[in-house]
Amino acid sequence: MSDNDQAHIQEHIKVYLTVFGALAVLTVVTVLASYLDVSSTEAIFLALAIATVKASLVAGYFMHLITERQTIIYILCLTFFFFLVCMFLPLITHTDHTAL
Amino acid sequence: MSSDQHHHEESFIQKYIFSVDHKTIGLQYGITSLLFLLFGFGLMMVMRWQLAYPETPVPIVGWLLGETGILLPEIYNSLGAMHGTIMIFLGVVPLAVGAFGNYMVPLQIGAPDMAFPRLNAASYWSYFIGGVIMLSSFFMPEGAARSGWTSYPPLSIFESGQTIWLIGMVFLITSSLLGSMNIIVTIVQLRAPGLSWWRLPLFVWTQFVTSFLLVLAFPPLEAAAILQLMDRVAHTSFFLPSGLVYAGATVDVAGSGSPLLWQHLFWFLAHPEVYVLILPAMGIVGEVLANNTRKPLWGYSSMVYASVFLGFMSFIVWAHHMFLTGMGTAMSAFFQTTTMIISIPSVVILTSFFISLWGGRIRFNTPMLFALSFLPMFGIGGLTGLPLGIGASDIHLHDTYYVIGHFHYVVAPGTIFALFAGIYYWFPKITGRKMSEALGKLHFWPSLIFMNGIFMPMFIQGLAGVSRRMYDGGEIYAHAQDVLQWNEFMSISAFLLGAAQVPFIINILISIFNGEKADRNPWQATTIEWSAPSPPVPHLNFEGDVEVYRGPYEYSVPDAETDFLPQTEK
Amino acid sequence: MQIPYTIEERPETGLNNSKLGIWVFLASEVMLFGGLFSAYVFLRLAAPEGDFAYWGSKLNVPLATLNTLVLISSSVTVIMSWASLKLKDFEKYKLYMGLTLLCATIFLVIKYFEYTSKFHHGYYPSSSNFMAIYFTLTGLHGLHIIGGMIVMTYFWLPAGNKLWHTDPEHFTNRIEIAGLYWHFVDLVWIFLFPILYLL
Amino acid sequence: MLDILHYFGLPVNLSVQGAKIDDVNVIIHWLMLFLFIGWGTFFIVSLVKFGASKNDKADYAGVKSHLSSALEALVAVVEIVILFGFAFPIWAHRVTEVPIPDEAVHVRVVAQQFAWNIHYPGPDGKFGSVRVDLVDEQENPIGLDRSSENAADDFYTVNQFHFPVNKRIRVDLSSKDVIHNFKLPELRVSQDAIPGMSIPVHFQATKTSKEFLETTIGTAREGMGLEIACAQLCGLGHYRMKGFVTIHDDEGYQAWLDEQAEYLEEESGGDDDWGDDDW
Ligand code: HEA
Ligand code: HEA
Ligand code: CUA
Ligand SMILES: [Cu+2]
Repeated sequence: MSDNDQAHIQEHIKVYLTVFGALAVLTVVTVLASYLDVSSTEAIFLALAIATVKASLVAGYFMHLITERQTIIYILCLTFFFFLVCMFLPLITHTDHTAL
Repeated sequence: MSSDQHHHEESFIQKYIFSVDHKTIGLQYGITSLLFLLFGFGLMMVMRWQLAYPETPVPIVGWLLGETGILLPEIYNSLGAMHGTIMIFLGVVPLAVGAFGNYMVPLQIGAPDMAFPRLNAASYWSYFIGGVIMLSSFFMPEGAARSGWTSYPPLSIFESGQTIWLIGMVFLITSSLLGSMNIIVTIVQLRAPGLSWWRLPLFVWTQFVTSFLLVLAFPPLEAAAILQLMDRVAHTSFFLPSGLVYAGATVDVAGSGSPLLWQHLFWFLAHPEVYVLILPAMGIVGEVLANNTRKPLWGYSSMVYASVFLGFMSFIVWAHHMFLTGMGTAMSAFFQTTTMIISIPSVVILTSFFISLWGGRIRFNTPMLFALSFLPMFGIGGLTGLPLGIGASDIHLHDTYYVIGHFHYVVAPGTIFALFAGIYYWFPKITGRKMSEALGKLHFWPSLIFMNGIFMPMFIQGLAGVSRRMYDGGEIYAHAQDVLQWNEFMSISAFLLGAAQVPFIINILISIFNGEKADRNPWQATTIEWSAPSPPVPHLNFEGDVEVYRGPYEYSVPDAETDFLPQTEK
Repeated sequence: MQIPYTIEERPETGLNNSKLGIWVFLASEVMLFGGLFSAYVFLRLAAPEGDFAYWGSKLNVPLATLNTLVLISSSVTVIMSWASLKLKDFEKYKLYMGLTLLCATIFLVIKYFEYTSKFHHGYYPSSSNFMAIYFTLTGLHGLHIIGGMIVMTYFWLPAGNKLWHTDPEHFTNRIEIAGLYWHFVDLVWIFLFPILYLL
Repeated sequence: MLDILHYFGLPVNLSVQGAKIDDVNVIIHWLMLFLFIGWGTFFIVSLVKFGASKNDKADYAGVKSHLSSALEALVAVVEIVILFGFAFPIWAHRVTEVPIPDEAVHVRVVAQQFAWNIHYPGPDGKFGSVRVDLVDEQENPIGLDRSSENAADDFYTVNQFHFPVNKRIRVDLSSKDVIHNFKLPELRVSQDAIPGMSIPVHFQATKTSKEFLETTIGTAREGMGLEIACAQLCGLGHYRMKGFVTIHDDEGYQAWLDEQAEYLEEESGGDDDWGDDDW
């Protein structure tokens, strides 16, 4: 491994620690936000938004997705699409059933 | 590569039982799944006896069913559920993906093995355990599952035997996940030099799409199975609404669950699953067709696109199994439309197969006969899917024998025939010997006739409105009277179909030891597996390095010396 | 037998086999939890008004917050252990891996206290649909933690890390793969935490 | 031309909306037949023409025309026509044009293993309330609360479904235990009965049972009337979960209603304590 690589990893480590800080802060923020007096739709939206940001940080930096190869990105896009389809399933049932 | 010392030292167990060689695992898969197919068929023959001659003692195996030898309604339901489960999850999928996928994919892409050999073995053993669990349920005090292969709650929560079924399913799902991950990685990573995506045989493409279906569609069913297990074991009520009264007593659970949740999660898998059954079959048919027409497959690239599109669409049509659950206009319109859309790629694939025949020099050997008959049989099955996919006509046809007829045409004379074609076609590669043509034809013609004898009358019964899963075949219903006489006809056809498998079994047993010796390329085929010795080198497949120079189906190239140009020859 | 691209990358894809393999596996895990989340949404929509919030309020938010932090920390330590291997610092690797395992254990212990306190108060999966989905989701997540721990313990113990001395690159690779899995488990928790405890 | 399916088992249709359902069904079967014959002919011709014994040199390029794409497009077009012309409107009629109770004869059907309970609102046209805890398999299978408003004149039958011809009928369908399917084959009605849900179905018969029975004379089902079939696996008695359907003319229906009212009078002694155990 060259020195260049070494420096590279050191660089990475700094990023990891920053991300860690951000995650910790966001965790506290979600908890605090849950005590806010907002309507339940807003609360859901807020909590999921924060969770999504946190998840993106983990996926993007810890799992190196932001620099990952195309093959993997494609597979994940496909998966994400089907994930959405799966989440679409309760919604369609509840908006479009003749008796529920 | 130092493999030579390697396999000399292997013990019997390493070599045949806990082998990590994809060929051995493929064979293990193949043998186990064929036995399961035979067993699943056996269950169905018992049921068909009851349908033809309600409440008369079952011959031969009657003693297993209790003193009277009569099949009881609850056992009928068990056998039905297990027939469906075994045929699909323990028979066809393991044969198509586990056996053919495992054995042929690495060979067809010029790889020495699967990407993860040990995971591959784990996949087989997980399947094996799942199979043993499923079989053992027949001997449990509770008996085998009896709520249909679809296991709709609340029935499945109340009926006995379901717990074992769920546990078995978890193993089978795990097995499929491991297997298909492996196939995906193998195809992406281990293609021989020169083998670009557009040079892949159709079979590899279909395996690739199939594996994606398994990887992405099976987990939601696994989730659902876990929830159902919780409902049964921990008395939760994921699938139980409030206010149930079962067998005279109110059901004491928290309630406010929904039976529809299961149906959604189940069909989210089970619809893609049906394409898991058909795509590898189409792949095999493509291989056999190209080889025996001695010309390239017509519209190869559109077939590839169609398969990919088919796989993609199969995730968004699932609710066509649920039209009658009280669906509103928007949802039904959506799913009717997607269902009609998904029929188009099938039409594209089938049409390309037909057109491939035109201008060929067709050899009518046994694999070709099976592959050819796949086409109209799948055609009938696929076409009869259309009235089911239209909500309005499905009102009359839902859950009747029409549905049974529809899907058996695609899975039995469709997929099973394609798998037979694959067995006859690749047998020389696997064993170094050819199967007997005479016995093969003796297997083919009766099978074709009796398959139709069983399933064609089902459309008539279905149009008459006769429900499926009827213990007496509809005998007590007035509206079934006009079509009741078919029951006996269908059952006799089924028994004769059973008899027609005897030449096949004999053929396999005889040919392994005494079949005509085959060299490495007995069919003068082009794809890569035929450049390996028959059988291929253990743990290595090929004797030397493989390099690929052309597309998969270069038959009858103008000005070439032979009528086929193997992919691996310069 | 030599399978190509177990360690080195296939030039076309830039990936080795196990990297691709773990991502395909994670894709299937996404769908597994997708199915369960979908069930959660389904039941929440079907539940009587306020039912989920009512039962949700019975959970212990401070403990869960602590657990979230523990799990996030374990994600960092696991990636640090991989980075240490990249820097050829095996001792650091042992340290960070040990910390990861410690975090995982703390997580499970806290979970154990949470569960027993629920049982103690008479809340079981059968008490309500919320409790049912809570126990199922966290239970399954817990199983994933245990699975990850088994693998990582193996790589931590001498028997598992023998490979480091013969083939460091292969070993680093394995740790990376294990790490990817572990981050995923963390990621699932990041969603479980708000939907179960906070909403 | 349009009744081809009747030669293949399809029973006569006895309902207004059934005619439309049969239309789509027949049209789509013609499409299927057309495709099957078209492709089949091509298939047979290819096999005969290009057998190895007839043709000793295969053609590398094969068919060059792209007629097949046009055919595929044609299939798609026909499917679209069927969807928009028939399937969607029929479905919309089925789920959105459910008659309100006043416009139709309104009954509730509660399925259970293995019987159909049919709950009539009685002369007032309004249903009394039902409660799960009142369910008693022998005496009160639907858990009718006789003390509730509108309940006094309610009556129910087990497996006997009577309704008048040429009137819109609305059935609110539910189930006590597992999923069943309420199927009236000759009326082209089929709907899952799902516990926890109450799903409306509606239809209008065009013939009385008597008229129908006359058409069956000389066939295998002579003398056998109409029935409710269960079309969803619901346990070991699924195959014998059969109800009987009688379609009356107006007078006949009224007479039957009066008869039921009389029974109710006799059985309950005019009291309101039907749900009680001391009955
Ligand atoms: C391999 C399996 C397989 C395949 C490929 C299909 C393919 C299709 N299926 Fe099928 N289906 C099942 C297996 C399969 N199905 C099973 C197992 C069930 C029942 C499950 C249960 O309830 O237990 C079922 C049930 C089922 C239903 C639910 C019915 C009900 O319960 O009410 C529906 C409804 O839409 C449907 C539709 C379709 C459609 C539109 C296709 C389309 O993809 C078909 C497209 C194909 C074509 C359109 C044919 C094209 C061919 C030609 C044009 C050439 C023809 C000419 C000649 C051959 C000469 N299927
Ligand atoms: C892949 C799926 C598959 C296959 C191949 C089959 C094959 C067959 N099926 Fe089945 N069937 C289902 C899936 C399948 N079925 C499902 C899902 C259901 C619904 C269950 C439910 O209601 O829940 C069903 C239901 C079902 C019913 C309806 C039962 C009812 O509703 O009450 C009937 C009735 O006749 C039937 C018949 C048959 C017959 C006669 C065959 C024959 O075609 C069988 C042919 C079999 C062979 C030809 C075996 C070949 C193997 C060998 C010869 C082995 C050789 C061995 C060695 C060499 C070692 N099936
Ligand atoms: Cu009720 Cu089947
Ligand atoms: Cu389907």
